[in-house]
Amino acid sequence: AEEATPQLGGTVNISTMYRTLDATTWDLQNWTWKGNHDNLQLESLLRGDLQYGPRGKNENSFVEQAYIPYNQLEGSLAESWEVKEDPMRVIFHLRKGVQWQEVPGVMKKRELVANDVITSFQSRGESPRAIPTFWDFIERWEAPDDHTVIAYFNQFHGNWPYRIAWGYYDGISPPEWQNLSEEKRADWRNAAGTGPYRIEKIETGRQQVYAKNDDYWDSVTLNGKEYPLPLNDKVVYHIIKDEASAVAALSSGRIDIMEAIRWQLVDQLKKTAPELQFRKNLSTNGTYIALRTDQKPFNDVRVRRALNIAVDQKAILSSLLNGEGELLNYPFAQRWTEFYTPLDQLSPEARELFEYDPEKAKKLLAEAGYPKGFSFDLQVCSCSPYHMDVAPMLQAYYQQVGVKVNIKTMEYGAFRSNMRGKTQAGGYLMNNGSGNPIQVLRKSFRTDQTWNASWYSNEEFDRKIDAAIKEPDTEKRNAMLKELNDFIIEEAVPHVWLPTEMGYSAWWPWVKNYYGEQRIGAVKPNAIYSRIWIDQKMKESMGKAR
Amino acid sequence: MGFYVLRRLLALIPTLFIASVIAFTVVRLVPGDVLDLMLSENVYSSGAPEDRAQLEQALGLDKPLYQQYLHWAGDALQGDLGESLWRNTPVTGEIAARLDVTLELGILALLIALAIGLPIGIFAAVRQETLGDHIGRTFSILALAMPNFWLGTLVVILPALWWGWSPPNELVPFFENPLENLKTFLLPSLILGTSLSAVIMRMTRTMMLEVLRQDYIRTAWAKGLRERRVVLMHAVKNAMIPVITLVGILVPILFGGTVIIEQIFRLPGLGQLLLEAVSTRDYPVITGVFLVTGVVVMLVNLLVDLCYGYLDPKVRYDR
Amino acid sequence: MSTETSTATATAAPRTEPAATLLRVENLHTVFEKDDGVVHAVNDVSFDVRRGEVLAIVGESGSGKSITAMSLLRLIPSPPGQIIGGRVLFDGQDLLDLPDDAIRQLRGRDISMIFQEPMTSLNPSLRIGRQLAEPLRVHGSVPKDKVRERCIELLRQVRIGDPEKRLDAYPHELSGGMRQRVMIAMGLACLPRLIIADEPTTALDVTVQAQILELLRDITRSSQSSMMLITHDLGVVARYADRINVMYAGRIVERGTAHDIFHRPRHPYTVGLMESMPRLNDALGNRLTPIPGSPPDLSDPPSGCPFHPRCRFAQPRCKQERPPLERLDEEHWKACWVNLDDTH
Amino acid sequence: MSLSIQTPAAAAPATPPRRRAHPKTLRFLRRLCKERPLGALGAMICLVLLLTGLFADVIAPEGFNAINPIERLKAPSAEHWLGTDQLGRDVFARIVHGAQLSVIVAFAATTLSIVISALLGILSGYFGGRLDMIIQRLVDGWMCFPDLILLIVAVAVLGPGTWQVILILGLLFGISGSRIIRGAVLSAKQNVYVHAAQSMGASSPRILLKHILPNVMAPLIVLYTTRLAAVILAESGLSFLGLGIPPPEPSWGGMLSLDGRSYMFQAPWLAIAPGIALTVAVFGINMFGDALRDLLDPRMRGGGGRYLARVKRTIGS
Amino acid sequence: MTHTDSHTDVTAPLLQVSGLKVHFPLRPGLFGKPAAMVKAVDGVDFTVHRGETLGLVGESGCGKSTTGLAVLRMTPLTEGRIVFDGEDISHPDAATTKRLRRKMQMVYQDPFGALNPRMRVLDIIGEPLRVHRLTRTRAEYRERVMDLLDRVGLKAEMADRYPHEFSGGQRQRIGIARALAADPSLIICDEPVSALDVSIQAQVINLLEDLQRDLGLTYLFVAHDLAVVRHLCHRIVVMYLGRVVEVADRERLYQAPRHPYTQALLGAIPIADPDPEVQARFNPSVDGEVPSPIDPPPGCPFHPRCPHATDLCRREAPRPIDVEDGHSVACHLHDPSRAAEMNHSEPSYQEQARNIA
Ligand SMILES: Nc1ncnc2c1ncn2[C@@H]1O[C@H](COP(=O)(O)OP(=O)(O)OP(=O)(O)O)[C@@H](O)[C@H]1O
Ligand SMILES: Nc1ncnc2c1ncn2[C@@H]1O[C@H](COP(=O)(O)OP(=O)(O)OP(=O)(O)O)[C@@H](O)[C@H]1O
Ligand SMILES: [Mg+2]
Ligand SMILES: [Mg+2]
Repeated sequence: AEEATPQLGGTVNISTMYRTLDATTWDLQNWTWKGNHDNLQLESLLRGDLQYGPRGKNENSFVEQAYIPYNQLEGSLAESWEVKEDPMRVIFHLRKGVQWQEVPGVMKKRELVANDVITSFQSRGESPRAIPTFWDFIERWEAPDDHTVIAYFNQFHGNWPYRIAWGYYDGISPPEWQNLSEEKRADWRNAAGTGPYRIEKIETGRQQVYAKNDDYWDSVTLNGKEYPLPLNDKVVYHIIKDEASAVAALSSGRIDIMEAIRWQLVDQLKKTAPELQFRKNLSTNGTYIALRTDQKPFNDVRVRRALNIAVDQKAILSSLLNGEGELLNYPFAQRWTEFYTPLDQLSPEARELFEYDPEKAKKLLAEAGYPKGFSFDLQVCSCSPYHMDVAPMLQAYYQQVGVKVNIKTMEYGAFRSNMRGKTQAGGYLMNNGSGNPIQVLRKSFRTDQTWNASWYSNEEFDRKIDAAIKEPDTEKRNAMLKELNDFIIEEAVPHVWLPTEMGYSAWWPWVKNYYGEQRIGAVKPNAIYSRIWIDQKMKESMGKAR
Repeated sequence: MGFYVLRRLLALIPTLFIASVIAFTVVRLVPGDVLDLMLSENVYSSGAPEDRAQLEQALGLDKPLYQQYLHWAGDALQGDLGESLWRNTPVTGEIAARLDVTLELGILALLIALAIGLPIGIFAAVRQETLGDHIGRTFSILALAMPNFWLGTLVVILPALWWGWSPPNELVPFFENPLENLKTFLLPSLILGTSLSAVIMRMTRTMMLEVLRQDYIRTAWAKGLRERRVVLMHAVKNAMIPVITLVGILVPILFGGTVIIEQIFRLPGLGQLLLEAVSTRDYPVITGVFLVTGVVVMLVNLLVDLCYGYLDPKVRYDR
Repeated sequence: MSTETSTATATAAPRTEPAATLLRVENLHTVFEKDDGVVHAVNDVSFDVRRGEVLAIVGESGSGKSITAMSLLRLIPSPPGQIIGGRVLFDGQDLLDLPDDAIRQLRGRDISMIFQEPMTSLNPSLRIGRQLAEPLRVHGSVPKDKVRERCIELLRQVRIGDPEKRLDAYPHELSGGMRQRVMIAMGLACLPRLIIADEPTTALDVTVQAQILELLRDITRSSQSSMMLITHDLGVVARYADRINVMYAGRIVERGTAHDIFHRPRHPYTVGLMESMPRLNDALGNRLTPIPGSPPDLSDPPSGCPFHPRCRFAQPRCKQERPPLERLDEEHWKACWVNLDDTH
Repeated sequence: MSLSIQTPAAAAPATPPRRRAHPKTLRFLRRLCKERPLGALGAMICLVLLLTGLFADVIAPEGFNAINPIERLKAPSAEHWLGTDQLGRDVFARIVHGAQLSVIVAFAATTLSIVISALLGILSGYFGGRLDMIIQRLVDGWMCFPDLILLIVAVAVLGPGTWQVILILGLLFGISGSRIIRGAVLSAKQNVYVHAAQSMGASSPRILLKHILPNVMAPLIVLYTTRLAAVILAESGLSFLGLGIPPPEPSWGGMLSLDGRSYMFQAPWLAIAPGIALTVAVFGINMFGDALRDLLDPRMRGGGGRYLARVKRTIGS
Repeated sequence: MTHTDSHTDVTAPLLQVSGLKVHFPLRPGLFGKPAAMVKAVDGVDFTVHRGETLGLVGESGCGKSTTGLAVLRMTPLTEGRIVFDGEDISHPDAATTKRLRRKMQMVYQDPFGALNPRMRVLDIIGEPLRVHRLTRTRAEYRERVMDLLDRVGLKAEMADRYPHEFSGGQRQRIGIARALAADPSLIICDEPVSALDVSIQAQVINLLEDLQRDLGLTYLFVAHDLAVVRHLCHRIVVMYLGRVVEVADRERLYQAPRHPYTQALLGAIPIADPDPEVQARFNPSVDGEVPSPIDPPPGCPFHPRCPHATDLCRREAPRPIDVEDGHSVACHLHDPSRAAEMNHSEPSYQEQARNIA
């Protein structure tokens, strides 16, 4: 509110949290999550309400990958929505006057109608690369009129808003685009949507340029005055593989916003560019060693416990991470206050796991039949500096309890494709995005899921998670999920939990109307970026305008 | 001459064939299957064998390797290197979009390397075992000993720390604004060129020493020529032949160097494409990059051979 | 090696007919430094070349003939070579004292050199015409526009057919004999006063050798220049030389007119050379009479007379003292303690 | 024996006296110091590197992985000459043990590459014909591909790790080096004494072993030294791309590109120390290799061909 | 095996070469078809009798060495037949080759290149013994080598030295000793003295003569120095551009050379005597350069340089004609059947022959 009058126009140069990655695909039919962050031309039915974030009530930092509390949602393409039972259904009332962008050779400008939404979901569901079962809870879609879309459920699904209204795979594309050949859909020039930007230029490996959509429906009120969005003319994503180069680009002002900075670099940056504004967030990932619970020696929970106890997590946090991190951020993230059980509220057995006690660990190992210890391979991805650093420390800790660790570094592709592959080792040091409560429990611990790197399998757990998902009552469902989370931590112990790192984002003071939000749920940062305006004068006065 | 070129081109066919087989198969030997990777990208997948098979078929990876090769080779002969497994975009297009950056970087680096290496090499040979020679050689070997990425990092980071300067965001095409374009490419190609110059310098020096010992140099002295003329007119041209060969050998090294330099200087070249493709196991892209670099190397070597004709009159084309 | 004795020979140098002397070499001493010692390739050599004569230097391989020649023009590769003493007086100027630029101007203009190896002495990557024109251009002997004309004339002079075309040829397109003729043409280009021909025909066949040497002699004769002919082929020397220097182990051991050397050799080495040579008019079935032993190591030459280990006339004195080059008669000199008469 | 020559060999003093004053190696060292001072410096560096590698455990007995989080990222001091890294490990100790690793990797990979080069080069060069044709076409095809690119793919195939890196670098450099050996073999084959051996019916293995191999030794040695340096550099390049030798093994390349770059601002010494070590080692090996080439190559003997001939007079002026 | 009874017949020639052709491909073409052929040896016939020295002379590049190598079976034949000791060795099998490698030995021109600088003299000379396993014990081996050293006039203590410690003449002796080691019956000497000084050359020539006398060796002596050849060889084959132009025993060849090329060769030898009347005999009668064996002229190979050349010579290559017993010439001038076509009345060879004598 205290902001000066916005200056419209200008370019926002961003190094996003995915700064090293190009868009994997422009064809959302391919179902890769990475495409989403880049598709600023796409919108979905709902989105998070930024007013709950730092610019308003400050209840949500809006850095989460796939989690928005239900009450913090607002309409996007749908102006409003209703959840009805008998039959179970959700009714979306589409916003009127939303226009599809004109894309030469693909489509003319026209209004978005209900059928567009339905075909978007249907064709995506029919793609050969579609994820089986993802939309199985939907029985059918219906469009009673041009501005109403009804999704009939055959069964309640606790994660429905994420799955159909604001998640990774819910960007609404026009039928004209859907009907293109695969090859044409892959071409960014043909990308079409309703979003605040259209794609102007893609130079893979260097930058993605998004230009303002003049017909965008949304607006923002600043200082009591309403401005059509977006406030800027262009958003440029810079693809920078090398960290040093990215930091250099930021400190020279060639980049206005850098969304992911390792804490190690912050001190120097503060010195070099004292005007930079920083925001610190706990990473949205959990860090842990997935232990193969299906194999010896880790099929014995005592061994898994011993391996937790043998590591001084607090020491790692205070030394290696210089205090820049938190213990226990997985499966549930600390930010999910309504789900998260803090350490001190967990059972003593669980709390014990976070207390360093090598003697106890040795005892446990001996009990499990490994008095002389054993050796195991630990697969580590060379892509993560934190992991590369922590691995030797873990090795040292385990040596003290007689367990020998062979560190196997792997390059990203080999590491990732090895997860649950034939050669996956006993220990697999990984980061895993926590997503949202339902998702994290399912993907990491339900039997046979790809991301269940510890090969954890427990029939009762499977049953309970399935039941929780189907539970329509929010209170009940939340309680069930919370219980499952605590069970995993206290009893299952499929992982060695490790501290989660802090991350920073930084921006120059001339970046206005921006508060360090990174994503509104499952990426889709267009609402954030379109609200930014650049104080050109300030930039000039700081000598960074070029 | 035309016939000679044609003959040389024909002679490239077996090499090309072997290169393409290597490019095609080596890549596919990489463990960390693209299917696993694709499936693992998706937190919802369950890794069921049917899903895997379906994806395998969708990507055309279910046929025997030799069939895949034949299919690919057939397309490749028509200039179609297939489509990226992830992006579905034509590999030819992806490479075309990146080739110019790498080529420009490479050519500039090579020019710089020659501009540094040749004079120093010649000088060091002519003044063998003098202070100048020692300094020249020390410099060149130091340049060789310094890892590229380290020098590159310093060059990127220090100006940013000291003067708040970093390489520009925009990559202006050369033909739009040569000056701006060169500004972007100057530093990276300088770093790359410096380390190459060391090799060129050493080769030049060695060859010059060899040539300076030849009888015809003695003849030139005996005619009463000035040192400048003896060196430049009589020695250099003869010393250049192996140096030119070296350029052919340097091209692959140059390509390797660009991988790292492109990364540090944010240049979207083939190296970056390759690294990314390797980490995502995008076989057609890897194969394509491989093949293109291979062909470029072969063509450069052909060019080198043609240069012989100019430098060495004994090489005749017409036979 | 000791250099004190050199003064003795220097004073003994001929003082007659100074006007006729074009080049006088006094006590020239050239060494090569190698890792296992110093090679005295040319050791205290003195001689002179008169105007209009053909002076031959003969001696076995490695006796220092080429190094002597190259020392005159200061073309010794350095390192490892070094001229460590002596004077080379050309028209009264000491070439070894001249500034670099002055000696450079002399090379090719006043003194030209034709080298041993026709195959390698021409620059393989430059056209014949260019190389031939070079001495003309650098020394400005001919106006620029006349250079080509003069080159053609030179080639014609050395009897290369179709000279206009040959100017554009590269050396590898010519046969060895032609290349050697180009070398000669190059040597003659600036009408030098002294031509040093260092084994100009060793690489060639007798038939071609004959062509070239005849040519060379005719040309020097007609242009009244002097020639230093270096060879170890006694047949060649006999035919072309006026006077002969016989070298052994970096020293001149005998000097005389062609007749003196061939018919009245006074040094045992010269005698040995003559005897060991198979001749076309020898009686068939005779054994040859070789010089026993092998040439000395120049980095560690024998004491006294360098030839004494192989000399069948060697006396005790030869082992200790090195004989100076002494005059026997007007033109005949020898460095030997032993007196050989005609019949030896 | 009824040879009627006056035993020319009796003229013993005339034959070059045998010089056995110094053994060959000593003479060589003297030449190295005198003629190639920089090469001697390089040899010194190589020696230091080798000794450091051999006695790493003596020089830095605490080992390369003595983790001490309390002492992390300490600047160089009397206690930690080169400071400590992010895990509190002594950088000096890691450099010393890194030398060991570098020495192992460099020597192993280079040895492997030389064996491959020699094998391919000799097979191809000596036997020639169709075998040569086939090998050369394969080498051609192989050499089309930039080293680093092959490395990246190869490491992806085998995964990073000390032995993998050795294997890959060895193979890679081995194949391209075979050209040089082949060239040397081809020229050694030209030697008349090889012909002589063939004409007296010597078997191929004998000829290869007795006549060809010794000739190829000089280029092999030179190749060896230059490849040593190249291997060390290549490993660092791989490390930069995250494909090098995995932690906690302290490879210089890894220290430089991982720890060094990660903590570039906080602890610049983490990058400076291995950077200098790497540069100096590569520099030294190269210098030594250069000098070796000059000294071993008979054509290089006897200095340059500068016909500048400035007269240096010691007498007579 | 084609062993005939002739190998016991000492009067039969030791070596018979007929129609020998050796062509080398010049730069192989793309599809294995050579772009051009170097006709190094293009039809050569001669015989070598036991115990004699046959000289092979001619200009550089005329195919002398190649002929030697072909006889030694070190280079494949393009055409022709070689019979050695009564056995056809044109296409020898492995066993025959092995035997040949003992029976024929070679002495090389370059005394510096022919000895492996990294081997001791003992091992150099002993190599044939090793290869053919001719000695059983180390002592026997050493003794054999000492014998050989002695035979070529070197001292026993030299056995442990390396070649670089020897002078050119001594090295040539080592080379000869090596050739003798396996007890051969034919030694091919490829210009064994051309690289040596006159003073050393004489030593080696004497040695070769002595060895022949003592051991009954047969030499095929390749050289270009006609004076040396005259001294050493019993019979002489003159080659030009891959062909034999004249064969005669030495008296006749030097007294009365018939072929214009032989005459030119003899006339161009510089005579080591400055006396004007001796020098008057010097008569280099030909001009021009030797043509290339890649593209030999049609007809008689010598016709472009021959002062007597006629149209016939340009058209048709002459066949060897026996002008006297054991003296044959390949020249139309001497072919009575072609006399009509040669319009030269009087060949000048007689006059020249007189000059030289
Ligand atoms: N670059 C050099 N380094 C060392 N020694 C050399 C060098 N050049 C010549 N010599 C030595 O100098 C001596 C004389 O050599 P020079 O070339 O003058 O002999 P030459 O009489 O011309 O012999 P040839 O008839 O073989 O040409 C030789 O013993 C040789 O070893
Ligand atoms: N291996 C080969 N490949 C191609 N050409 C060859 C080969 N060997 C010899 N020649 C050519 O064959 C011709 C005859 O060669 P050869 O060595 O037999 O001559 P030569 O009479 O011995 O000569 P020289 O007197 O120079 O030794 C030459 O033109 C030579 O270039
Ligand atoms: Mg000489
Ligand atoms: Mg020969």
